[in-house]
Amino acid sequence: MSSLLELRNVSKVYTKGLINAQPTVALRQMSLTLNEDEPTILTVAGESGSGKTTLAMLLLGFIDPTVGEILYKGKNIKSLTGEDRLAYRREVQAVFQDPFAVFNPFYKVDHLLTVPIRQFKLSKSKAETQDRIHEALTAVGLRPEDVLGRFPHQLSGGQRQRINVARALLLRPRLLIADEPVSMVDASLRANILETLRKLQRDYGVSIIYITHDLTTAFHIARSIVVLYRGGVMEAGDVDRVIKTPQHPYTQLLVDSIPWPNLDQQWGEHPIIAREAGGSDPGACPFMSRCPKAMDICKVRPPLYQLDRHQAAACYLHDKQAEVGDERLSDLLPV
Amino acid sequence: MNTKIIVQRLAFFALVVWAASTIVFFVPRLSPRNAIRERFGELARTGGFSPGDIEKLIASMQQQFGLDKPIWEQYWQYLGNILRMDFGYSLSRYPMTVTEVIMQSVPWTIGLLLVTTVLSFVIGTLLGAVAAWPKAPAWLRSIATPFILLTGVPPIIMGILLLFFVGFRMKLLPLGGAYSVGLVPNWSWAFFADLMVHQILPALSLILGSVGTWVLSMRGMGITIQGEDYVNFAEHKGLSPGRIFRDYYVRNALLPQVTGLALAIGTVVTSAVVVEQLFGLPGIGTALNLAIRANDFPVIYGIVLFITIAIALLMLLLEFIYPVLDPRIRTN
Amino acid sequence: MTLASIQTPMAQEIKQPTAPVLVLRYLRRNKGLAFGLAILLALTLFTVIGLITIDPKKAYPLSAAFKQPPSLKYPFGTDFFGRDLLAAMVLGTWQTAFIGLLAGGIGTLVGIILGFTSAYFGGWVDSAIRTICQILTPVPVLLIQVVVAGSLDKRDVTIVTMAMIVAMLAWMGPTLVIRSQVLTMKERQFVAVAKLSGVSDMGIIMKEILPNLLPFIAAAFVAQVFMAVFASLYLAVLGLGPLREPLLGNIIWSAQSQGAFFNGWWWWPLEPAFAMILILGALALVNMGLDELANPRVRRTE
Amino acid sequence: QEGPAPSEIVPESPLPEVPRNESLILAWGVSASSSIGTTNPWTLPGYTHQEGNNLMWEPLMYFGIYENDYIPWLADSVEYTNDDFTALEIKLNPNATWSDGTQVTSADVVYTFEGQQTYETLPYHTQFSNLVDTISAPDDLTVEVTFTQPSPRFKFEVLTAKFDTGIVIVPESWMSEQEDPTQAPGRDEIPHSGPYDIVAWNANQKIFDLRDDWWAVEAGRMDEPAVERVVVVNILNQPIDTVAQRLVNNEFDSSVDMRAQIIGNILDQNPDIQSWTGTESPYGYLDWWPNSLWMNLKIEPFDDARVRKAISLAVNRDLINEVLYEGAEIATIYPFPLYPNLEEFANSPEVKALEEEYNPGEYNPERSAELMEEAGFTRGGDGLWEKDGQTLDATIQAFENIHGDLAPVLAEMLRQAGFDSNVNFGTDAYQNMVDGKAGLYLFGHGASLYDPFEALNLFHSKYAAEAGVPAINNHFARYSNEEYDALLDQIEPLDSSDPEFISGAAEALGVYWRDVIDVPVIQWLHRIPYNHHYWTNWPSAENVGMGTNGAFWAHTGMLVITGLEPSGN
Amino acid sequence: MVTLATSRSQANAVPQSTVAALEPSPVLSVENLEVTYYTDLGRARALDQVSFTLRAGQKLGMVGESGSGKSTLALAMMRMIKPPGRIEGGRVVIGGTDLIGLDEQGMRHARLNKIAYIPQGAMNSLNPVMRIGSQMVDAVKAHLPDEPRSAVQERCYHALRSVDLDPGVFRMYAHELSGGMKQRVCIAIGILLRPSVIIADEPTSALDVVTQRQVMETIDRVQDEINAAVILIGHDMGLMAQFVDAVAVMYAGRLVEISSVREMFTDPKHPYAQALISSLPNLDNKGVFKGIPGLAPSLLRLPSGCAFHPRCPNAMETCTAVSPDLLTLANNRRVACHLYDAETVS
Ligand SMILES: Nc1ncnc2c1ncn2[C@@H]1O[C@H](COP(=O)(O)OP(=O)(O)OP(=O)(O)O)[C@@H](O)[C@H]1O
Ligand SMILES: Nc1ncnc2c1ncn2[C@@H]1O[C@H](COP(=O)(O)OP(=O)(O)OP(=O)(O)O)[C@@H](O)[C@H]1O
Ligand SMILES: [Mg+2]
Ligand SMILES: [Mg+2]
Repeated sequence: MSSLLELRNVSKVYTKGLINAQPTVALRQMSLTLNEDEPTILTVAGESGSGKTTLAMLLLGFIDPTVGEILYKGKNIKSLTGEDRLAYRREVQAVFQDPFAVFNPFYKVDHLLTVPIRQFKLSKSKAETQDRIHEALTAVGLRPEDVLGRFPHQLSGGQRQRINVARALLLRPRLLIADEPVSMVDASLRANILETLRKLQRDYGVSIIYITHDLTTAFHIARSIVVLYRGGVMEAGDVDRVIKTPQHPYTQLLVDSIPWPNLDQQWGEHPIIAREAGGSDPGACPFMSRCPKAMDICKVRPPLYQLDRHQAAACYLHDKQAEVGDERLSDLLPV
Repeated sequence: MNTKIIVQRLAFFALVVWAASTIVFFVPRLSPRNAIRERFGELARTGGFSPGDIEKLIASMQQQFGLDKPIWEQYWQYLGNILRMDFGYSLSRYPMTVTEVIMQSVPWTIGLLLVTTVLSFVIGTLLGAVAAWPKAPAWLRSIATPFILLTGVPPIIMGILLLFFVGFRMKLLPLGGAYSVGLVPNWSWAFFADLMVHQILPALSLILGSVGTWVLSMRGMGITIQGEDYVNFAEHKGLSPGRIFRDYYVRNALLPQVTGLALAIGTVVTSAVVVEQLFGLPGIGTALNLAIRANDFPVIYGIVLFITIAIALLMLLLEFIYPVLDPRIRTN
Repeated sequence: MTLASIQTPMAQEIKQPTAPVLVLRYLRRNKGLAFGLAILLALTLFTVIGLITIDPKKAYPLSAAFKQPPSLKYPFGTDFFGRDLLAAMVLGTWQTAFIGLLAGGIGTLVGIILGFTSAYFGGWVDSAIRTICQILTPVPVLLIQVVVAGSLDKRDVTIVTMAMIVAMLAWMGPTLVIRSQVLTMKERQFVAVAKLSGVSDMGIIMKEILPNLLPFIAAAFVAQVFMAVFASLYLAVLGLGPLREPLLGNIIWSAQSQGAFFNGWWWWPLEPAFAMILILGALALVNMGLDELANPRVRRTE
Repeated sequence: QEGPAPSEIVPESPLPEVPRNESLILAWGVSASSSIGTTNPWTLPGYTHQEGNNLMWEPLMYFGIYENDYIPWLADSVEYTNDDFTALEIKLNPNATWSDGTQVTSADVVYTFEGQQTYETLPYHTQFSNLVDTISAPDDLTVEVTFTQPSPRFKFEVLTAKFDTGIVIVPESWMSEQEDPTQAPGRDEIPHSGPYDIVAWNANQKIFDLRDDWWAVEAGRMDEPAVERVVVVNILNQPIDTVAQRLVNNEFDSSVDMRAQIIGNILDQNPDIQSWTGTESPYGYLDWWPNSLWMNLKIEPFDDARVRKAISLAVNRDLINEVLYEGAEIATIYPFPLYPNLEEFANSPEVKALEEEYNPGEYNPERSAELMEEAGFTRGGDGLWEKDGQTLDATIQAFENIHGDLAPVLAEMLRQAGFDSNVNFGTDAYQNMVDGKAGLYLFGHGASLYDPFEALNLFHSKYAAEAGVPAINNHFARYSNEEYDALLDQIEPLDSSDPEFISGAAEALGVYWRDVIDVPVIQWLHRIPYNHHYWTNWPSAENVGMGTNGAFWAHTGMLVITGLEPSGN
Repeated sequence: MVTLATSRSQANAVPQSTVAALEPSPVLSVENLEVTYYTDLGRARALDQVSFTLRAGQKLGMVGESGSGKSTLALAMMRMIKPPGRIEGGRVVIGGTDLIGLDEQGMRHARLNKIAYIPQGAMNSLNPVMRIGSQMVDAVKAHLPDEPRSAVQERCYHALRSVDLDPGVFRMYAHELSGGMKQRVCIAIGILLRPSVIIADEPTSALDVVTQRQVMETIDRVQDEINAAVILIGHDMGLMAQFVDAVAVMYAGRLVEISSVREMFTDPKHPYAQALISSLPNLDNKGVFKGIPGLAPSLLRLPSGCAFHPRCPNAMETCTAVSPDLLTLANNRRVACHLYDAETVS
């Protein structure tokens, strides 16, 4: 069981601006291993600003960790060269949040698909390129003649989003990081896209990290979940367990706030405590100030407590359970 | 704003002044010309001076101005002098000092530049805002176009045309000079009025062309702002177009415009060099023009430094004013 | 179903209008751009036809009658020095445009290169380039130009060197503009996607970012052309530059120094002044039009 | 670097109102810039007698160039006291007083002369230290000077004020009190002998008010002047046509000199304005500054007389007259102005014969081409002369404000004859002339006024610096020829009325023409507009008055201004 | 005239039958509203004969695919359609006044006063350089120029308190507020003048679930307080299920169905609505995704007949030729589908 991509104790701290330089911990001591031969879908969930995109950018090598290292097949991604680097670029791909921004407005949408084929020398001839593109587009339910040769602004959001997914299909990466790939799409399209993603995992053995704050879709698509709050892991484990029986007060609040399209499942009774402005004590549990069950002990950051083979929560409410080290996070996640 | 920022900005300001003074020191010296000799040449040519042994004279003047020393020594001395705001003597207007030359001419220029810059900024910004404002009446929006065309008229040409047609042919306004011949400057209203009348044409020469540049930039900015959600929302609130225009649209579009203001001074000064000459105004532009012609580099570097410092100071000032205008910067 | 005979009407294809039609339609909406382009087109025609049909010698002194107002023989009149102003205007418009294009082109090109280097690579390179630009910005450019132009050997002062002198200090503006644009541009997701697609840094700059900056580059270029043409006039005013050449600025200024208006030779300064206004004014209009084009908020759907 | 700073002169109390018709408004401004507050003639550079300072300072004598005679002023007489021109006696006018009421005495004159010997920066330092042996004052009104060698031209060139040369007398009492008399600005404190006081001076203008106790009225030199106030307006390089417009509007009573075209139009547009020649061309009087196309004889190819002649043959003087001067006969072949005495010389049979022989005014492109070929030049592809693959550089150094019309035309003429000619109006033009790096210059011969010696002396070998070495005192030709030197040395001690002088000078002029040391192009005219709207009795060809030239800015300008009469408007 | 009978508002716990019996006249009635965008490629009919009514206190959800004309409808009701769009016809009647017929001045007055709009991009809907307070005050001043200062201020404070914001926000700038707070400020502005109709266009699509819930609860409470009718635009059926009384479904510029929320979720009538509902994720049916096959039509080339017919599993021949009208079924439901031609009640 060799690891494809591994985060080792990674933290990312932003020191914003020159004025009132106040560090933001966007990600705190994250360890995560994605294995090459165990394709899975992992959801990273959490509210806005919890560090989801930061995690994605770290995995993609677009930003450098403040602490810790990121390994691709055992090698630090910063020191990758030549072949390895190209392989890493090829095998770790992303579908980004904003379906419009990923297109270069100067080019027709074909650009998005032809460039990787050319750069990674995926095809030997023009005809083969065309075939591959057609194949990928058809796989996401688009008629090639409907979309090719158009400019991005001439397509609908759903079409654009699907071309993005088609790009991922085309490349058949080992790991696909999908950052809110459906946040701007309406319900029916959302279903289509997620279905495509799942097929990708199932049929081609692609691991997917699905980043979202929408737990309904997470629930449906993923196998496991990591819930982040202000850069720290609050709860992690099997998606069914975490969503159906959340144990961390934050997860509970989150799950409680999901607007289920179900008339019998009303928004819960958990009152929402407003998020106070500014940063809280960095040493404390990040959720403490909003937590209805906050205790004195919460002033010290809680470790993860193992609740089940596939569930753990960072909350003193469960301090009877065994602690799990941050670095063992991956063990909690079913594949 | 904390002290760190202030120190940083001040340090940058110092750097700009140092760099500018160094450029200004070396560039004129790159030219193989000899200012003192040219001064005598000028005098000889106009007959104002009949030469004795010019070479001896020149040597003695060189010594007096320290020009016979090695250039690095001159440079260090020069930097020291700048710290003391002492630019030495004018070569062509000896025994006047550079500071005196500047002080004599600055008031004329400041008045003119202040008025023209402010006027063209205000008019241009308003017209630009209107030009991008779809609710404005069409005729008002179309005023912008001629002004944009006018940006193609260099101020000096504008000045020539105005002088001839308005000044000479129509005899509406004086043909030059800072004030009427024979008046002695004083603090009376009559003098002030006379002064103003003499500034109209020079000011117009500078304004007419530069309004367009403000129109252009404001219009560009306005177009962007116009699509902003908050402008739409203001409309949803049922505000009158006038209020939306003022508080939501202009106020936001204005911010980048203000940054341009400091930079514009540089261009305006350049134009002033030629316009002041055209109108016979004894301002800093004329002084610089004369100094350039006479290769009077103490005066050149004095004036250039003065302008550079003034612009850098304005930019510095804007750095500090900007947060006042834009609350986002204030707290961020 | 009784309506079996009714055929399922095919959704009729939307006809995408042809490119020229779209351009024309766009120009109809963007009147400033249209007007500006029309003037430029007219000037280009004037110059090109002129250059083909006119003897360039006539643009220099002592080649025609003296001080003739416009007439059939000399449609644009002649000047104090005996140039045929029609020829002078043709050549002068071309030379002025040439200086503007060359100086503007070089300044913009250097600005693009530095701006990209600065923004894309960041770090000390960025700090250095940015600081230099900011330091140079408040230094009056004209002065430096005057000194440099003044120290050149007269025979070296040609249209080309003149353009070079102007270009010398014409890059800071574009550098700063391009830099800030690239900075925002490189945060755009399509750059990240290109990286994921294995595109090299150079490829990203040239193929992904640069094309999107064209409107900004065009605007910076127009601004530089302005500066160049103004500078060529100011250098003429200061007695520098290739004075024999019928550059528009040179003609205007030599007319002015001969008191052309006062002496009643109005056509002499007015013609080149008018041409200069047309060139620059048209560019300003085009600039304004591009402004609108570059702004996706107002760029109307096609 | 300490020194009393010159600065604006601001009247302490408001100046008395002087009506426009008692004021004289003159548009002027030296082309560089003036050192405001500097009224002390010894503060150099900085002081100039122009811009109205000539109203404060007076010389021993003036010279009336058109009367061809001296005008005694502070001195009643200045006479050589021996035949070989080695001793000279000055008798001062007993009435002459300074503005502080004290008398102008021999002590002031001695102080003035000794100062020239002492201070290197003063304009006649060389003459005084080379020529003057002793200076003494036997009494209050007498000064005696002896020379180390015959100095027949010292009285005229140095002691007499005319045009822009000559010495003015300064007050010993005030000057000797100054720490450094060559650096004291003077301002409105310095006692002076002239008719006007400076009352205000800033960058815009300079105002002089008439003194009511001017000695010259009592001494009978002059009537009480009518001009109560003189305002010298600094036009600060304002374009000349704008100045012309302001004249037309009667804003100014007179101004700097103008180009032919412009003054013609001024006269057309305002009938009150007249020129030296009334409303007729050429409008101006002759200045002492005939312009030549100078050549640097120390660099190739201008060291070749054939090339110089070829250039001379390319100059079409008729066209110059026609194009630039509306047909007025301005083009010249002489290196000196044709003032009465000099015109006489030019018309002498000796000179006429030489003119016949060398034909210096000839325009002949074919001959020019022949000479160039003879000199080894061939025409390149562009029709321009070249040798060894190098195109001949015929860039003309010139000054835009005075040669703006002539230089481009001249350059074009050379170009038509195949010379790669261009004009450099840059501010470095003068420097290029001095340094001798360039080949061709447009410059005047500011030398002879009375006899041709000074003009011819410009080309004496003793002034011929090598190329690249600064040429002293505008001796740009760098010509050296022993034959020529001998001729000059021979006539130097002679008075100009001496027949030997005339034949020697003619012979030297012949050499000048033969060798084409430079190419004389035009006489220099001063076309000054005189506005009769408020003032009359302006000088003119018909009304030469004391015979001085008509420039109000020259040393003799004081005589012009004090001679004006109100027109009654 | 059709009125929707259901109301879920806890506050007015009046039995449904009573509501129906009282039959209060509607506060809002939209009749045959039509909007067209004139583009280079042709005319796009973004709203086609849209009609519905709303009573005070009612909450209507407006759903439909992207580009189906939801925002256009909102803007048309505010009369804020900008070129190249144009309102081609129809009426928007509030309290007896037809907004479409008003002059500029009158319309300006009606905005916020009668009909308020809570924008989609609340993030950017506040002027960054003005204090929140000034932006509230100028809104009041524009409508009630004579109200004394203190009263205006009290009104603003009250509005802020209604949306659970500290009155301190009055003195703050937009960038000092979080996304949820900004959204609530917009709501506060929307209720300043107690309008009878509030349109909220995807007010929470940019917010995370927790904040979204907070905001929706706020709207709910505020609406109760002033008893306004609310139109909630969005495509999140979950949100609709949690919030509204009735749902209107749009497809290609037309209203295709209006039903009470319960009927919509349990028994959608229009095939498109059916597909929409069946594509919804649920806790119980994990792993089943059923999107609607095919693509939404371009407004520029609408299929003939019913615009949905190319994607409709039940398409009949009539559907390709005849565009179905919005007809009233039993229970006051309205559907535009030929399947129900027979069930129409008049
Ligand atoms: N470039 C940056 N500079 C400074 N701070 C940053 C930067 N990028 C992100 N942050 C901060 O880091 C934290 C985590 O941001 P991140 O973008 O990862 O959140 P997210 O979970 O993706 O949120 P969202 O759901 O809004 O996309 C936030 O507090 C954010 O403000
Ligand atoms: N300014 C415009 N110019 C041209 N067409 C427009 C314009 N604005 C909207 N449209 C068209 O009108 C139709 C309806 O757009 P609208 O914004 O109302 O949709 P929506 O239902 O709000 O979609 P979304 O769910 O994406 O917000 C779309 O097909 C759109 O392309
Ligand atoms: Mg994110
Ligand atoms: Mg919408």
